[in-house]
Amino acid sequence: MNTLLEVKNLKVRYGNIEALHGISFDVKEGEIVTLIGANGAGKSTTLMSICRLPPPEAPRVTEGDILYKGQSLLNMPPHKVVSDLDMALVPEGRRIFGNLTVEENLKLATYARTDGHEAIHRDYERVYQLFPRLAERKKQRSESLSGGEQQMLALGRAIMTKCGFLMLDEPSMGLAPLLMYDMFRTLRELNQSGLTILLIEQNANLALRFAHRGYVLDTGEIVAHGTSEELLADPEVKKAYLGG
Amino acid sequence: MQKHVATIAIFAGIILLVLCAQFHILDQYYISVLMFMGVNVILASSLNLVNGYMGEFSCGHGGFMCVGAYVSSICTVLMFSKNHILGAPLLPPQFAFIGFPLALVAGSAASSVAGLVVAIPSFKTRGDYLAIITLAANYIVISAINNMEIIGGPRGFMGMSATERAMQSMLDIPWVLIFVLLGTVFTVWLLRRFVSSTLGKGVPAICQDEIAAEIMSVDTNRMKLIAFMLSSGLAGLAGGLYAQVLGYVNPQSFDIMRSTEVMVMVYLGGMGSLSGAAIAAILYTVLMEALRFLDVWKWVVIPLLLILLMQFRPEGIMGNKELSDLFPKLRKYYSFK
Amino acid sequence: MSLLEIKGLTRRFGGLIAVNDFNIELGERELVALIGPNGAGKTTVFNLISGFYQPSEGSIRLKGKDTKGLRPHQVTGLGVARTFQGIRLWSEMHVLDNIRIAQHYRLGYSLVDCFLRTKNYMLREKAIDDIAWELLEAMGLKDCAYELPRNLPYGVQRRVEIARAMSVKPSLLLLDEPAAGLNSADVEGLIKLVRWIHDTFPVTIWMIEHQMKVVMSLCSRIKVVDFGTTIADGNPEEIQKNHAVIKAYLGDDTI
Amino acid sequence: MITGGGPIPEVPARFVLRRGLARTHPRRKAVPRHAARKHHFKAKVPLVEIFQNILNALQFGSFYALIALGYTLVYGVLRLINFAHGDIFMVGAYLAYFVAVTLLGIGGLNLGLHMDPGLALAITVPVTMILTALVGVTLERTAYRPLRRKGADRLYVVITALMAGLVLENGNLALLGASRKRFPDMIDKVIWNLHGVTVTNLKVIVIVASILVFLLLQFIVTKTKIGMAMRGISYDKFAIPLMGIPLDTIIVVTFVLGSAMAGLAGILFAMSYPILEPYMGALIGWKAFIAAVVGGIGDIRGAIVGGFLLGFIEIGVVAVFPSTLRDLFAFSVLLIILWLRPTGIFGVAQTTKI
Amino acid sequence: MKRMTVKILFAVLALSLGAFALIGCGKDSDTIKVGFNLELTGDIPKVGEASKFAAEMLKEDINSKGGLEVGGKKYKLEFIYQDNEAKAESAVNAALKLINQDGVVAIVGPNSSKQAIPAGATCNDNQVVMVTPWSTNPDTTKDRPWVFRACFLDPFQGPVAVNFAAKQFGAKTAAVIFDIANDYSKGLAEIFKTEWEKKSGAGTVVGFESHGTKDQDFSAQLTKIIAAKPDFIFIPDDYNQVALIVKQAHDLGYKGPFMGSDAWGSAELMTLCGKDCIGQFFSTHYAAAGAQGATKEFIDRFNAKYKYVPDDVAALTWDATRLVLQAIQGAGKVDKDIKTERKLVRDALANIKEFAGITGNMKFAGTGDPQKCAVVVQISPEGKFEFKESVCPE
Repeated sequence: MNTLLEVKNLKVRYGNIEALHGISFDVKEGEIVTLIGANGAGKSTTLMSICRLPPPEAPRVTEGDILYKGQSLLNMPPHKVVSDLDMALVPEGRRIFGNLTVEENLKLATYARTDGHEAIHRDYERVYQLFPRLAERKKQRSESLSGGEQQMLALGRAIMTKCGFLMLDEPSMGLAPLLMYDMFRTLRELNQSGLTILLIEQNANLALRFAHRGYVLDTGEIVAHGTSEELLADPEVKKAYLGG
Repeated sequence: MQKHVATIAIFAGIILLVLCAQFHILDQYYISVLMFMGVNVILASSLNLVNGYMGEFSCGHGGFMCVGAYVSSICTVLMFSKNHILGAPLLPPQFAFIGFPLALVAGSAASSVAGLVVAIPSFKTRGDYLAIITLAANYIVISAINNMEIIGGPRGFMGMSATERAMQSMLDIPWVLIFVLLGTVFTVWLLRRFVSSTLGKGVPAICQDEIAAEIMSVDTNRMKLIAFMLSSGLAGLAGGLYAQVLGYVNPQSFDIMRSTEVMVMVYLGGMGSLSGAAIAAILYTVLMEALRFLDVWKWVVIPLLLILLMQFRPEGIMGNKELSDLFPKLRKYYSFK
Repeated sequence: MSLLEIKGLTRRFGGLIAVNDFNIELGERELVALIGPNGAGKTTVFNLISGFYQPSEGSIRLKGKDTKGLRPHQVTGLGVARTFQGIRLWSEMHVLDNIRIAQHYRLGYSLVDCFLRTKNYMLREKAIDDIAWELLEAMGLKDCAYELPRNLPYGVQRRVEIARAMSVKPSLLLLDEPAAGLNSADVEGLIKLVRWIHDTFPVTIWMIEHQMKVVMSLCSRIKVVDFGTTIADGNPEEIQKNHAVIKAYLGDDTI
Repeated sequence: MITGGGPIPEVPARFVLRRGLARTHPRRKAVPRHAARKHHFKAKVPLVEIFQNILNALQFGSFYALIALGYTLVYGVLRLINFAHGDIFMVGAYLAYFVAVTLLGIGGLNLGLHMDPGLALAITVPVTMILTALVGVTLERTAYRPLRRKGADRLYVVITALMAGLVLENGNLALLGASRKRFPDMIDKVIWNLHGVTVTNLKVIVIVASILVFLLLQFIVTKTKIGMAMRGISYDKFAIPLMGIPLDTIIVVTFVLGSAMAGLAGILFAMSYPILEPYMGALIGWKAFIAAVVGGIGDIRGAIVGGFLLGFIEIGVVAVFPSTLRDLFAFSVLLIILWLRPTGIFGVAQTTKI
Repeated sequence: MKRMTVKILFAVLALSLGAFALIGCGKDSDTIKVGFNLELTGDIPKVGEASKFAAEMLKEDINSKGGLEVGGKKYKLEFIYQDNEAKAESAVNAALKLINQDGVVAIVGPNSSKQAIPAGATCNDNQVVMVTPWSTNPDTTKDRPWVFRACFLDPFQGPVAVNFAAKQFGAKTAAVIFDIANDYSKGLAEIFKTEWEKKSGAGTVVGFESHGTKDQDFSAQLTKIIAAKPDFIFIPDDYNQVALIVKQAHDLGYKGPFMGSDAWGSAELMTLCGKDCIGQFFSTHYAAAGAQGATKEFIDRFNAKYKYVPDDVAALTWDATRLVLQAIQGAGKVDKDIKTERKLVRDALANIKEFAGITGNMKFAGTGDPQKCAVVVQISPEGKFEFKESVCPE
């Protein structure tokens, strides 16, 4: 398996505060990897650093490197990360464009795609097939969708950017159990058809059940890593992150 | 005792300035700049309540100042001056000491009421839409005064200097300066007391999260009413003092340009910082005078300076901090409770 | 007399029916959960109770008093406090101020008192302060009294929000997804906190929550809604077995 | 029916006769002043006057609309009230002036070009639009973008915009002196007289241009991907790069569009009101901003409707009431509109989920 | 880091305050300082600019001849210009700065009444002579022994226009369009209306419409006026607005004559207005075309130097400054003490009973207001302002 993403000794600052103190991890092609940890441990920061989001939201990388397929991302503007590489991020809180319709949201995601009408059309089909609810609500302002539908849209949007590597930031937040399980099943399906996934999740139990491998982040440092089974069995991890 | 150091220092400062003016240690020009500085401090700190603490974008402060200026001018002229329309003075000059502050109060009260024009729509209308309402209010006030022949319309209104003469006929000291300084201290004192109370903290609560404020028991409508009326009332006080300093008012002095100036002072000082607003008002007035020699270029240089300042300190001079936050030692010397 | 009595509550937004004929009766010191799929109208019910929306039909009675037409701060005055789905603290003011401001409805002094710092003002402010400190102490937040909420960890922010709601001294506390965004360890703490509140204060707690662990371990009664209407109402065991609930809400947990 | 140029147009007699309608106007009678004014309120305004005023309102409303479009475009994307926009409009008018004078071979910069006015106009329009767009983009790059990057409060950007406007105004004054400029006549004025209602060809051009610009922008914003990206930014700037969209490029495009429209408005304005002065953009800028907000800021339809509405209100107030009360009444009407519709005519209240 | 910035800012603030306090000039006994309080920026920059140009020209004139001779000794002139931004409070500050910081003997300006009234009060209180070239509002000089002016007043100009129009156009009805926010324009419009109705009967002013200062569109007002069919339209407005108003009236099909006031009298009028203004009349202080003697010389030199024909503000500033200089000479000596000197200048100025200005002869009757003739000019096809009639006060 090829290494897709490699984060090397990444140090990141927000203003005067160092948020990550040199973390290293990697994601291999076809894997599902999860980062778990307490709030403020630096999980979202890691994702934002990888996506090179512009100021003021973005953290500043002071040391280390992020490699994607062997290519460093540090000097890439954020939109290039998405348009030139096949990465996508489903941000925390979904961040869909509420003033656009469902269809427009999806269309917007194809902004930078150059691989032809045909391929784009196929992806539309795929999204609507994965989420029939979105097809029903094509013309609706996406603001009026329920939380679950919005999450579907956010995921659909990521698919529309033509991604092979998907990062998800707390996808289960605020979702009813039924929808949450549905979504994870869909993600699993996508993974089986070749999508690599990096998942951040508060619900560590769930995340480890879903992922192949996991890293545990604590106040900006990786304190444990291993396969999901290993982590689930680790008494320390169990105590600190999985609850009694 | 230590707690009162600041208070004593302030009043000592006032007395010192008055003495300087009295014995011509500072010439008229500096005194005049000082008085406009005071007026600007009142304006900036009162607008800061709405634009800074409440986070609304009121750009019609000049209108409220105008109402205060006219109403208090009319009162003083009625009382102490001979005017071809309003007739002979109603009161003998001895009453000027009481009459003048009362006229200022009347002006403030009137502009407070004018503040309702903005305060009531603010219950429903917010943000940039409210900004337009304030702007419209400013235009309406000026247009109304332009149409009021009895107070001079666009010609302006004068005769206020009689009040000063009346006061000086009793005791020859720079009365207007004293009133301006007292007015400035009063404004800062009043606002300071308001924003440091739990009641007053409802205002920034509305700014930071109106829905949370509403649901967590803050009567938002009442707070908006208080904030707008207090702010416009103090603007009226500034207007009354301004009219007295100048001895002449003209509706064009209170147009959008004036409102813009006050806004610049507020944002220059930092939103939600009382000391920031005061410092910015002082700095701005000084800049205005100090750069006079640039003639036409002055108005290119000043905005450029401000743009540059914004680039380096995008939150204004003080951000939302007070002087006492930056120099905690100061806290020893005064108390708010 | 029951604490809260909702009858035939309906709320429409344009053509959309968000809440349809919702009924519930809550007694003193109950601990109830409201669950249901996303978009089922749960938060809307809370918004209707707290006076943020006015009902299209039906009535809400608090301690026998109809809340129709009351503005949110007046409803709070009747003893209803709540938290929000996303944390809505006043982020630029420190924790202590956050808790002080929530006591606005019982300030008991006027603007003039405030300017003149009268005796009344001093007494009232002191009372507000005392309550705030008491709560902070009791909820273990004393050390962060002068911190800005945004500098606090998420879990602590939740606590502060609950503390703020408790400073209202409510008889009905509405918690809107209190466990959302908390990690497993924080969730444990939350469960303990809610239980402590319920044991210590004479308050009825009503929560919306998706994490079954929280709901099942805390609540004695669970009401399930979908598309604005109630599909089940009962104790945790009953709900977990209810087919309609499984079908519409709980789902199949294989992933 | 069509009569050619000349400063004082000849009007065919048969049409002049129709204007005799007004001769029965009560104000002509020798009645005491106050009575006359009273009468004036009740007087039925003749039809000719009404149509004439509708045209007047359409013309001036067009300018409000054109400038309001620029405001709303930038606002719609960045939530930034670009207070410098009125002054960009002024700069547009001046640029048009310099381009036009150079092409026509009159005035200071004489390159020996003596173009035909029609050709000159055809060149002036695009050149001015491009140059004005450059001014707008420069402003964005130097003043707004650094602030945006620093995450400054929105209102600081607004104040920066105000200051930038002042720099443009006074920089112009300092550089070019206080003399006003007269914009050269670029097209032969034609005055049509229809039953006493006069229309110049310029008026028609202005009205048509503003509607075309509106349709063009409406198309761009609603139908194209760039337009969608613009609307997307206004809702959530953060997520835009995640779609592979270059945020800064879209913002620049917005400024290009908005400023180019201001440039176009500048040309048309300079042709209709051929006197240029440094402060010409200030008042019309403020009013166009008001128009944009009343229409519902951020919405293209709002800008055009707001612009025309303001035109109609202003002209209507003057037509019906004594003109001294114009500002008083016009702004009261606007205030009431905003009170009743707190988000303007087309504006949608930002729904806050709680 | 942030703290540092704040401290630096404070340092800058303190420094600028200090620097501000230190601004001030050394005094040189061989020069005489005259202050100018002008509208160099703000609403009417052209007015301030014209004043400044005229003053500069006069200064060079005198200084090139070695200076102003007072009591047998030649003194160099120093003119100090302060911008009042066309704002009232700035005008007061400018006046105070001139008086206290620059130590001027007398002040010329401000031009516009909005600034001249408060600045006049300031000068009067501080006992410094102020001569306003252009402020026609009666309040400027009223009860102010230290304030003078070089122009006639509105109540005089109004009837001039009325009588001339009635005679020239044979008009029975008139319409007025004016600037409501401009006290000059509004005042004159009202005086005109009263006078016209006194002459032709009530209700003969068939249109009385206003606009705002920076308005550019007057179509609604003009539509209303044209519908009322007046015999002529009186426009007491600034020349830049005149250009637009006349043009728009023509666009709306108006073919009758216009009558204007002294504010038309700018060289720029014809550049701005072009063909539309040809043949129109206005009352003013002087007629540039066909001027004789000193007036012509002034016009030609000004034109050569600044590339445009001076307008009335320039001419009036010239006269106002010369009035001041004559008074300085009339004082007979330059006193070391600035206060005494100012008093001497005032007394000398008050003693001037007659003054031959380039804008006509002025007679002062002790009020500070001159009695002088107005002229009515017609705009010739070449765009020159040709003398038509002179009207003098009885």
